[in-house]
Amino acid sequence: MALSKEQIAQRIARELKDGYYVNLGIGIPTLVANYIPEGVHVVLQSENGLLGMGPFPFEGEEDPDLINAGKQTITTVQGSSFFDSAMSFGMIRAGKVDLTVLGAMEVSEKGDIANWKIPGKMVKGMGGAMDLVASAKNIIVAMMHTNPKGESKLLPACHLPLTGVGCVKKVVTDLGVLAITEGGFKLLERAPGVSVQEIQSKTAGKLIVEGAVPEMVY
Amino acid sequence: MALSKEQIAQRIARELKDGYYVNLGIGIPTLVANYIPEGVHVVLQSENGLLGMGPFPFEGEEDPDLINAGKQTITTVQGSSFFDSAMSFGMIRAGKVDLTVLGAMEVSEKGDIANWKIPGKMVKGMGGAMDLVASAKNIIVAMMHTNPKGESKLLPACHLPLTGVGCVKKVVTDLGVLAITEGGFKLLERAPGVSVQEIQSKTAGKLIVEGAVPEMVY
Amino acid sequence: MNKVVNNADDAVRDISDGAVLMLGGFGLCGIPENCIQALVKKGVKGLTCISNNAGVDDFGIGLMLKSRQVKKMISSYVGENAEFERQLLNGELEVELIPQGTLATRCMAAGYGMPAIFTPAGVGTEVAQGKEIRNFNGKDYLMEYAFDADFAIIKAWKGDTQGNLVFKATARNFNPLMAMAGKITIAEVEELLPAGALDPNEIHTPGIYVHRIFQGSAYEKRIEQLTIRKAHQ
Amino acid sequence: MNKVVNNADDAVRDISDGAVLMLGGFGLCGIPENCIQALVKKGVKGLTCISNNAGVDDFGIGLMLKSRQVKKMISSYVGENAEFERQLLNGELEVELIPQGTLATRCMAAGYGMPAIFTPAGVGTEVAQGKEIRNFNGKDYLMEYAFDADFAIIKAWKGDTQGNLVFKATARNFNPLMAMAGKITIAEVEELLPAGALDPNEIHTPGIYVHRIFQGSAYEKRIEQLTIRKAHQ
Repeated sequence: MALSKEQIAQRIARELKDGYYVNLGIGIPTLVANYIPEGVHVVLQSENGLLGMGPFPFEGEEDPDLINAGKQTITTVQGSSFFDSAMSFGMIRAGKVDLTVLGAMEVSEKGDIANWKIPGKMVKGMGGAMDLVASAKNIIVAMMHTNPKGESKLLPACHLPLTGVGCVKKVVTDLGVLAITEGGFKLLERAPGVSVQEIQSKTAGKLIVEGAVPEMVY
Repeated sequence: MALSKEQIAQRIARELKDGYYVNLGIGIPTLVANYIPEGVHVVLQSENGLLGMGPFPFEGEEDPDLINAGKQTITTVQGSSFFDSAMSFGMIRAGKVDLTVLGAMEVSEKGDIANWKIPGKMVKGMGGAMDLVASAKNIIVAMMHTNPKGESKLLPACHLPLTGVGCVKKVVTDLGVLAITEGGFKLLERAPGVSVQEIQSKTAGKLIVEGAVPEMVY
Repeated sequence: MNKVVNNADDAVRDISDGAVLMLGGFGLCGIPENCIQALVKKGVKGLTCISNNAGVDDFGIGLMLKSRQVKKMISSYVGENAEFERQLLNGELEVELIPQGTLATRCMAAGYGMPAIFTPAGVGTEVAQGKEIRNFNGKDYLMEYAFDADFAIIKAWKGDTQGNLVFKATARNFNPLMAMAGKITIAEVEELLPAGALDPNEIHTPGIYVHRIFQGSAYEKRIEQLTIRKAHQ
Repeated sequence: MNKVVNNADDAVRDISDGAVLMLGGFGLCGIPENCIQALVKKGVKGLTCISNNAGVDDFGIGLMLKSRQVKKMISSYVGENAEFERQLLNGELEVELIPQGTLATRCMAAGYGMPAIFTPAGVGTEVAQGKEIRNFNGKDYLMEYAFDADFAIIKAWKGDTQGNLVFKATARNFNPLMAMAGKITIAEVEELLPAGALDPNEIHTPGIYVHRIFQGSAYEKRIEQLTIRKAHQ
């Protein structure tokens, strides 16, 4: 069975290592914070100027001066710090953030990503996405394997305007976990009960399957 | 009579305008702070990271964490702020400092300045001088008109390695006040009792004398 | 050295048609509410606004859009604004979208007297079109220019009469960067204090960058996305 | 996320011969006294030291010079040091003198992931030799590269177990810039606090930049130029 969005987030959370500084994008990536493994301590960066982002506030405790990059009210954890947007993107650019998780409309087998613009539709802007993908050392994309029309979002090359080139390291979809390798998407894990064949049929880009592909355990 | 160092500083202090942010170099320029005219409020910048430098501390009140760019113990005035060296030179580079006063070994009639290196002698370094002269909007040089050998320090072109090019706006020496103009050093004022002739004889660069040159009043 | 002006009207008095403005804030967080209202009241037109976002329909820069005062927006994200969309699709408004880190760093560059900076953001994308690309240590970077704004209009938490500023939490965002970058910088603060009241170690924006300051009033501080958790979650 | 190490010896344990170090401080103000002593004790050689100054004969980096551990100094001002002069004149020491603002900004550039910056400092002087000159808006600038240092060794006033730092007065100077710039950043602090003890609004260096932190001891904090005024002046 294909993973739920929560399960995608849960799977990505297993990529977190103790001591990581992590930037989580809007959507599924935000949910990753709910599944940080026991014993793993990570610090969440919000690119509007915060290290040490905590959970959403309890009702009545929200502070309009304290939001995340998705403009949601948030809290801080102990040891947090605030800074301006230049320092925030400075630390991103300098590779100080260990892991970036973000959503995408399309990912290519070369690791290109498109997630900001659909020609003919109103463009809202790239926000910080282009900075993040251009600089992060380790980028994981969280997305559905196919779009609402059932078309693959894992492509030989992106059709949509690019956000970044050759930057994605791994893709976690509702169907599986795939690494971007020199030869294309290498299938690392399947969602429980999802066959390699199904993944193959929904992956337009080059898929590499080596040996038996393990099933995720939830 | 030629001016004393104190008098040179006193004369330069008359150039200060209310609201100015001012950087004073080591030596005679430092003395300028003692002669800030009544009713004129300026803020002194120290390029090691302070706006709002105050006088030297009273004995026993010195703080090793609070020094000026000459490494002297200092104090702060109300409204002061500390910042790092990048911001300090950032504000200098962005032209936020209204006036910079510094010493020199040589000044050319084109406004070039040499004040950091004598070939054959141990070089101590340029410190912040090159940054200051390259960026400051208004640079006044405070120096003796001649060197200890009696040679003019106001030259057609500097002999010593340059600190900056075409940057000096005004020179105040023990003999007079001179503006750098397109044609050369324009004599604006004479020290009390010092003749135009004497200044002419001690100025190797092109000297411009227009009409009667007023004598400074002390 | 007293930089205090009476109010927002006084602070924006000489902003005229066609001016290039920087406006601090991220979404509706840390925006100069009082000055925006004064600009709407003043009715100045043809403005170019450099601001990370464009407000919402009835607040923030959205108010200036509604009264058709903005000719061009330079932002990283302009969603959440129907009037913006309408004007853009009708060709009544120009928009230049640039990566958020590039926006921040171009402000900083202006404040630090650096005419241009290098960033990898946008390499290989349409953002790179027409820009100089340069390779350092095997990686491509775009050369991006410092902004050149007539006025920076920002909001701080506390300030003093000499223009020193302190920001609160994520309301800091672009505010200190724009403060450094404006030819004239106008700061509105929630609390205006006498010089000497702020600890010099804790000042985020030294007063040298600020030309006018006033204590704002009636801050709404609207929340764009109120998100809470249940007590028993 | 606990970055605390026991002491200076532990903090500098893996600094080996030939390493490139950044050392914070301005003169003797805000220097990492404990780490310098540990480096002298460790006897590591052939170091390149990026630091605004070179200490004095018997303190600061001067101690490392005396024990012949420094191959090259990259500084803006190296006066006040007879041993330095002796080694330099004998050709035992290399020195690269660069303008102070360039030094600071090259540190910042490294911390901000910017491979190069532009500054007018040094245009038309020998500092410009061999460097790319570029004209922006009628003014010439030198292109200067970000530093690439193996370790940044800095001193802060207060710090917490997650590496967040606060500096005091002008002891801030190059410290926060170098903190951002080192591949490995080691911070010694006068007072080490638990995470959460520092106000997040008042942190100068966020912990993300700091890899190791410890509470230093026996700070001498020597004054280089004690200058006082008379009570009746």
